[in-house]
Amino acid sequence: MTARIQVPQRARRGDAVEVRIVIQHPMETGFRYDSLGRRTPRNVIHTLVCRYGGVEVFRAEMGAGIAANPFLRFFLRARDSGDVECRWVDSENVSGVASSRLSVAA
Amino acid sequence: MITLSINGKTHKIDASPETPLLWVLRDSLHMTGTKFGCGIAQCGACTVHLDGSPVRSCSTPASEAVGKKVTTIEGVAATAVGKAVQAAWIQHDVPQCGYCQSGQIMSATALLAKNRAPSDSDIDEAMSGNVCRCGTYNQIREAIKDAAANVKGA
Amino acid sequence: MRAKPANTSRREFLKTSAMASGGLIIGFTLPGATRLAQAAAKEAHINAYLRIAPNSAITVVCGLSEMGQGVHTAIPMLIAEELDADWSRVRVEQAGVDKAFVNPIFGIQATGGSTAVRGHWEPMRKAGAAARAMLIAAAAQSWKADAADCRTEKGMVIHKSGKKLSYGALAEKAAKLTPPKEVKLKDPAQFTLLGKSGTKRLDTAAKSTGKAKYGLDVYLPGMLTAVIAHPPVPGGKAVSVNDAKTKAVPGVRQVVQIPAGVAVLADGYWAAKLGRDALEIQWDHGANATLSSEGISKQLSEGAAAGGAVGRNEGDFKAAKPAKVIEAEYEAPYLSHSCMEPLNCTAWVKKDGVEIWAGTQSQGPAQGILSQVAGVQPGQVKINTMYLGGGFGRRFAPDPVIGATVLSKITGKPVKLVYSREDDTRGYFYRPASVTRFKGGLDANGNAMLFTANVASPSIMEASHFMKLPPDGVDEFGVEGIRDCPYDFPNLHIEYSRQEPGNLQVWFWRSVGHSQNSFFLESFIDEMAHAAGKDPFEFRRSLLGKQPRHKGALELAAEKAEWGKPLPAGVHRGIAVVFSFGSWCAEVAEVSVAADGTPTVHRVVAAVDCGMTVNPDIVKRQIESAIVYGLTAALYGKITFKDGQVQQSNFHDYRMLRMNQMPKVEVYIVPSKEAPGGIGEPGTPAVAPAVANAIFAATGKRIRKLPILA
Amino acid sequence: MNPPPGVDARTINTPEGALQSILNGAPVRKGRVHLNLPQVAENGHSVGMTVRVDSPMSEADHVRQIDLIADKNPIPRVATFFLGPESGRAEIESRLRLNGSQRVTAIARLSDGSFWFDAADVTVNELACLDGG
Repeated sequence: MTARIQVPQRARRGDAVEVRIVIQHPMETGFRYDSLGRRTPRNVIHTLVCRYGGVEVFRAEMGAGIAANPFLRFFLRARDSGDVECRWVDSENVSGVASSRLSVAA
Repeated sequence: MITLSINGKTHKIDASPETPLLWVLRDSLHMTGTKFGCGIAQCGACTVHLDGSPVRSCSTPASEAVGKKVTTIEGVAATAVGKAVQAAWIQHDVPQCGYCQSGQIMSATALLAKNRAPSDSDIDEAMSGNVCRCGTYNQIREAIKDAAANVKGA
Repeated sequence: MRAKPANTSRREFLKTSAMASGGLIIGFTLPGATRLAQAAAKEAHINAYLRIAPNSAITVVCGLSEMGQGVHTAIPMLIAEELDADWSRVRVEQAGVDKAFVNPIFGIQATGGSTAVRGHWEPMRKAGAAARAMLIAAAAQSWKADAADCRTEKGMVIHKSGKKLSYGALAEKAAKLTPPKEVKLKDPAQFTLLGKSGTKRLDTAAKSTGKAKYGLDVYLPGMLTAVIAHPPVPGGKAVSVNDAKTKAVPGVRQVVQIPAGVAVLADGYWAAKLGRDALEIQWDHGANATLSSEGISKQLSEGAAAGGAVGRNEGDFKAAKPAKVIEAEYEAPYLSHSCMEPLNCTAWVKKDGVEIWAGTQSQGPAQGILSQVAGVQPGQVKINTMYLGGGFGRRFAPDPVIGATVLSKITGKPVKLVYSREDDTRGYFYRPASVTRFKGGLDANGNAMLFTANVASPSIMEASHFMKLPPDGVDEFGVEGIRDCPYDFPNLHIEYSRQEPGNLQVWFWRSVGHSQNSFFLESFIDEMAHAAGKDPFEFRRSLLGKQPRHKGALELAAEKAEWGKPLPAGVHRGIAVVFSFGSWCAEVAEVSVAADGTPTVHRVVAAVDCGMTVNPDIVKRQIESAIVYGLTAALYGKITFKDGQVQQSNFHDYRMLRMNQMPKVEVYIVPSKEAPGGIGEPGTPAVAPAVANAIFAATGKRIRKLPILA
Repeated sequence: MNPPPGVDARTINTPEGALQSILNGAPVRKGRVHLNLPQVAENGHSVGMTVRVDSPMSEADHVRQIDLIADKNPIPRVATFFLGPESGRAEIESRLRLNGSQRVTAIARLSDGSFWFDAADVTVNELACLDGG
């Protein structure tokens, strides 16, 4: 799964830092049928967890009500320099990861 | 080609003689009042009369009806008994989904034609071949008794 | 497709949401305009639900499916009451699929879950009241009088001077008026139709004369009839097909392989069936080739032993130290719905759209699915809802509708897909099998102090494809009837273990999870009562202190059945009470057991609290119907597997209750001013435990596995 | 979740069921939450959504959870976001799939256990094909 994560490279301690992530994924609803009447099984990224310096700072539980190629923008508070890492998993247990380094100045 | 007399009318039908009477009525003549339920004479939804006797048309070859009078739900009201049974069904609001009721009415009419004062066990015997998934059996029983009283009174 | 925004205010959404038990009414818009333009031009469209002809005949357009539950009578009654219509002039017409007919509880046009009256109680009355206000306004205009001086009665607007105009005479003028924004509904004390008995069903005459048209009764020019050879083992596939003999059958036109199986298309059903019988197919049975009922039972039992996600926890079940412990494991099998009318659908895929004719409970979802299958816009899917020869949840499933559409698309002709009775019985979408392990605890004085239940069953939510397991991992349908256990236990703990033997397609079956769970719970409560040395009725009563409506229904049933009074020799009573679909239903069964163990159910006395009633006659018939449905399953119902194949096929081995086994049924309605509850399903769950408890009273033998006549 | 006796458990897939499973009987007040959605969306496949909660996001006072409910979607509970003081700011943007014109409600659960909500009505001109179930 291709994904793009955007985090500022630098921040000052205490700043609220914006994280943007887009993941290529159909977020298949499970409500679609093909021309032979076969249902396309539901396959959605149901969980995305963001860790910063190894500590969970944000979690999203999602379903088919989130549009295909899910996009999320959220914040985290800068503490120390470290990796901002998003991991996600879909209904077929396929997981993905995207991360970006954040350097924090005092 | 077979020739059948149905509800007093003669029909020439292009069907093989072994085709069940049910499918001749439905698919060839589009007389849809007679219903398909099981195909093996277990539910009674397809009941029609051959010379006044109830038969399961799903398991009766069309050839067996040749030379006999076929009566279906569409023609059952031609007799006083059939009319009384139908009227009682309406009076008692018997049907729910209604799918089995053509067959129920045909079995009930055949019963009352022979027996104007059926006992509960007569009714059980005549009607236990007709399945109703909505469970209208008690209303059917009441309607039969009512129809019996009305036919006698007439 | 354009849709109007919901007009419910924020406050209303949260307010209605808070009163969860009554059912939600969200986003109801009373459409002023209507799209039912194809209807008779002379008739005035008052709103989407109502037309009035110049001769005052009133046609109510109903978007809900009539499957015997009486909705084509109840919905018109709701409108007629507020309209002050002359009931003898009211007719009903089935609507197509349209936004105006979205089920307020489901948010989509569909019939099921005993939602019809619960969801439409207010919207339909408002539609009737709005129409009445418009007719009064039209009369006032004609007379140049004050609307406040006009009243209505039996299809007439009457001025205080005595002048009268019939609704028919006013309809055209009224239809041009703007519908009122606010309407005042009648106080229930003023009702003349609702809650009163004697209003006849509108579909009786058609159904007593063979004129009612069901899905199977559709015949189109050039139509082919299709019968499908389904894989004998679920998940199996045809690896080779020899159709030489099939094609030699006179009347057979085409043999087509589709995902559902191998379809034979012919001029009529009989040729199609003979053609299918002549197919030589080699099947790859796939992963389920060894599936057996023994294995399924084992898997479920182990699941129940292991436990799973916590569904409810009160007090401390681990710390509780009862003086006496009762443990039991209960089991229920898969069940087929077995509607009287075998499943079917007629479809015609044309260049510019799809038209289908079917007895379906789910027009809305079907429209969505078929638009995808046929590659057209949802608005190009026309659904003609026929009478349903039984529904019971089965006609909520899309399989016949999809099959017919795919076959019409392939052949380019109208196709009627027909399931034989055997196909119908073996067509899956079963009520899931289920095992529950109970533990009950009594203190030294025989007071109930502990109750735990571990439920193991497949998930209907996941199988439905339009729901999913909630985050807590507990399937709502898997545990309903047990998780909402009404009895006052200081320590209570309920777990759910999802088990999917064979990944079989399971589905909603009349009363859904209650159909087995209420049997389990209400039988086990009886076991606890017995262990406590208490009367089963009194034991329940003592634990229902916080549940007045359970208690009310229970007490009424006991009173009417003369609980405690002696019965003829050999006849014994059993009792059960269940809340489901917004209604409370208690039943007392009187049963005798022959020397060979065969039970005879002589009488069932039911008491139902379904809030305010629309048509009490239909309520009573529905409860009786539900009792027969539940009793049939309790006595005989089971779908079993051997070598992956369903062993039952038709009514000789999937047995039905018949006239000679029909008990007397008495139904009593608890008088109520509360909001209406459901009525199609709530009578089903209590009968199995009431009968099983009576068998225990008669024989001392506890029935822990259904069916009773295994 | 403990549905009290007398409550029809099947409501979980309805907006009220979703709401109940979030609130579990607790009161909810309008305010503090700001939900932004377009009033009109050309289609329901991808509708931009921003939710923001007035909160210092401190250890003592922060947002723990934000739930989104779309009352006409087949599964109304669209998403649940978990956050905390380490989030710095209680603001989330995403894109929703909406099955027709409807109300979307955002409910925030704060660290003091209180619930706050905002709601927005969206007119969707073309449905996302969700209603196949």
